[in-house]
Amino acid sequence: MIDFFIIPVVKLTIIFSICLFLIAYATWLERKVLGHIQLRYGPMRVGWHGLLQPIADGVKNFFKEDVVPDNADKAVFVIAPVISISAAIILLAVIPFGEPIHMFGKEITLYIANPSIGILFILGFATLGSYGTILGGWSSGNKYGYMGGLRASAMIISYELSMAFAVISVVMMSGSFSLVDIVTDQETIWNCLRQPVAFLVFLISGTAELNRTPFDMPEAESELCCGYNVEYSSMKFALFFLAEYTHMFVFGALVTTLFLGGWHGPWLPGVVWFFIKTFLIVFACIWVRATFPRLRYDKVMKLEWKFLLPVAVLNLVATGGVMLFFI
Amino acid sequence: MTEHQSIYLALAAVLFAVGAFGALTRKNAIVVFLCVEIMLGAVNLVFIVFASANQSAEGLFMVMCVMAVAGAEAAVGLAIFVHLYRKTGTINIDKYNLLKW
Amino acid sequence: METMAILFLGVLAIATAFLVIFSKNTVHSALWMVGNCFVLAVLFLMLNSQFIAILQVIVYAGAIMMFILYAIMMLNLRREQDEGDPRKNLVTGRILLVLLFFTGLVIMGVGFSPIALKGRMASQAVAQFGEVNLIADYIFSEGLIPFELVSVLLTAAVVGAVYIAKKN
Amino acid sequence: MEKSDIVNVSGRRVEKGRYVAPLLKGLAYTLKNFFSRPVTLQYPQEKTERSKRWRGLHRLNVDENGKLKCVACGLCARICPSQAITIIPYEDEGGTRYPKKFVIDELRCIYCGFCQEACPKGAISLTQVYDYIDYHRSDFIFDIEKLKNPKQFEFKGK
Repeated sequence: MIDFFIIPVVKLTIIFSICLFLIAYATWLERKVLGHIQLRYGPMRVGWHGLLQPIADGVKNFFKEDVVPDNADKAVFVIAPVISISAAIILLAVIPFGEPIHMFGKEITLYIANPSIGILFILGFATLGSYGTILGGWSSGNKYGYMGGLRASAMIISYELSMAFAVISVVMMSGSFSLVDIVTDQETIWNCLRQPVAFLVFLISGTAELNRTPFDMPEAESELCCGYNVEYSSMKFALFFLAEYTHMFVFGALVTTLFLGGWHGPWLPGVVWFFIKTFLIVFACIWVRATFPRLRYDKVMKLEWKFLLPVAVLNLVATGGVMLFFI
Repeated sequence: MTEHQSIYLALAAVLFAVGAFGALTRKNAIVVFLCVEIMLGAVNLVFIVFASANQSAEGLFMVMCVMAVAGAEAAVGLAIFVHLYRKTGTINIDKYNLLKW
Repeated sequence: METMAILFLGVLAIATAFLVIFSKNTVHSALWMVGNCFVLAVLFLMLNSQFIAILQVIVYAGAIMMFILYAIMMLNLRREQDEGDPRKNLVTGRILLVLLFFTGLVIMGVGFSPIALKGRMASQAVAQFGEVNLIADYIFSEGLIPFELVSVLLTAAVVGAVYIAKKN
Repeated sequence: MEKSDIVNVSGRRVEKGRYVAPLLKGLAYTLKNFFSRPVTLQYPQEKTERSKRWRGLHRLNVDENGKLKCVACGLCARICPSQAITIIPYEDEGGTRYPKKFVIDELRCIYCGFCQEACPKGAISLTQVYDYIDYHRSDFIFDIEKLKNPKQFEFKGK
């Protein structure tokens, strides 16, 4: 009873609430970092250095009027943000946050599930999450939203490939799809040193999958005036927003797990190392957003099909060759 | 698990029938395409049931082949539909009564 | 308990399949198809094949359906064109024939399924089954030639799709 | 990529085919910015230094006895290009003129400062207060009491 019900439920509650708290504060972090990079302060008013800003935003979004456009596809319009957020949050289930800890005479693992197909689970559900974007754009009955949705689907079809190839070369090194196995495999040397090319390809295509600048094709403010979420308001918009930041957090966690040695690190406990690394990746995401302008749409496609994908495939072949002849 | 075999197989048969029914009745080419995918899914289910019953990987491998075929079918089929749509302005398969353009 | 779950999922699968057929809007059809793929993935999970289940989600729901949705959106098929209500041409003679044929198939499937089993499996094998290793071993030993042929098929499909798309 | 292949991007000569070095340069620049002090001010608490000649709300000056310096000559009202000043003069028993009513419509005023220059007694001058806010248009019609101390209307945040 305790092993099969109470411990998982408590673990689920704690992990999800901590993660959702961090995700809410990722919005604050983004505004703050963007502000300081642009020589501004960012939010300062609500609470000390704007620390209560996420809560204020949440309250504001909750009480705003919920507008559904007249020529929208009502059912799809309502369901799109739900798809987006649920497919994003489910990804937290398979991320190993730290090494197993001992508490109350029991060994407690710091992940909710460790399926043998963990990384495939993440790839699959990350793709499902983009259905929310696509359907949200399509169902708004708005040309900008429509273009945003179209671009989102083209992006996800393209960048999924190089991302999967980068992941597969890591899986080849560790011989398992399970994220926990991948982390334990990196105890001596991190994968970013063993697989630098895959690391870079994963970073670039991951940023593209997150739909963040410089690859934010679906929302491209200056071209499509926010693309897929033009017509969204109130809580529905907040859900899209939250899904985007959840994806960013998961992306950071995934880079940490796959390439930066997960919870491994000297002196500090594993969980702390994990969150430090994740924070650094999230910071890098924001930093990149603040630095680079958006690429043109055809250049984005060119980058994927003519550069990233061949590089990822060559890296895969090279990894196979090295493993065959030297290990 | 073994005792549920019959349910799975019956379900697969019904799904296959529904897919075939849709493929025969609908005139929208893309929906016909989706119905073919439903039929493929039903077949996959049968393969997996027998693979799990007989503890062999052959059925699973067949499923992977079917998925690859479905992917190839999607790529070529949709390319054809898009092409036809540009030529004729419709995707109603009843309108495609010419063998050569 | 398990029977109930299977029946529930089966009803869901058939319902989504029917909704694929009877949706007037092509995008709704595609959406119900995603649901159908998902239910099938859960059924595969219940048959202990995790890998195939997640493959179903990635390949069908993730790639193929995404691709179809992209095509639908590109053709901008918001409303069903010149077909009218799909429910109109529902009952014709050949359809009934097909249904009868499949009813026979159902009866045969239910009746003959125990014959196809070679025997009950050991619990050890059940836990092992569906793991990636099993499939990988098979692919790269006995199934090598078909596997390579599949890759040839995919390459041919890509070349064909690019050729058709480039034609005009 | 040929080194000679040069494209012109916003007036700067950039060699075509160089991607990585400029990207890293950009990242370094933004990181440097991240650690430097923001240039913006926290407005109601901190305000920019205004020029000495800044022309804000009007003030009616008083002499050492606390009486208005104004003699209600009406020169300011006469010269005002937007006719924002209304004066009703009054004379007490000793023959000293003083304004019974001195009203400036701050919404009409264009803050040209002519009234200050026209005044022979130095009775009216423009302060540096520029951020008076209120809810009604009538609140912007300043009478003598308000004009005596416009400093109190400076916005200091809530």
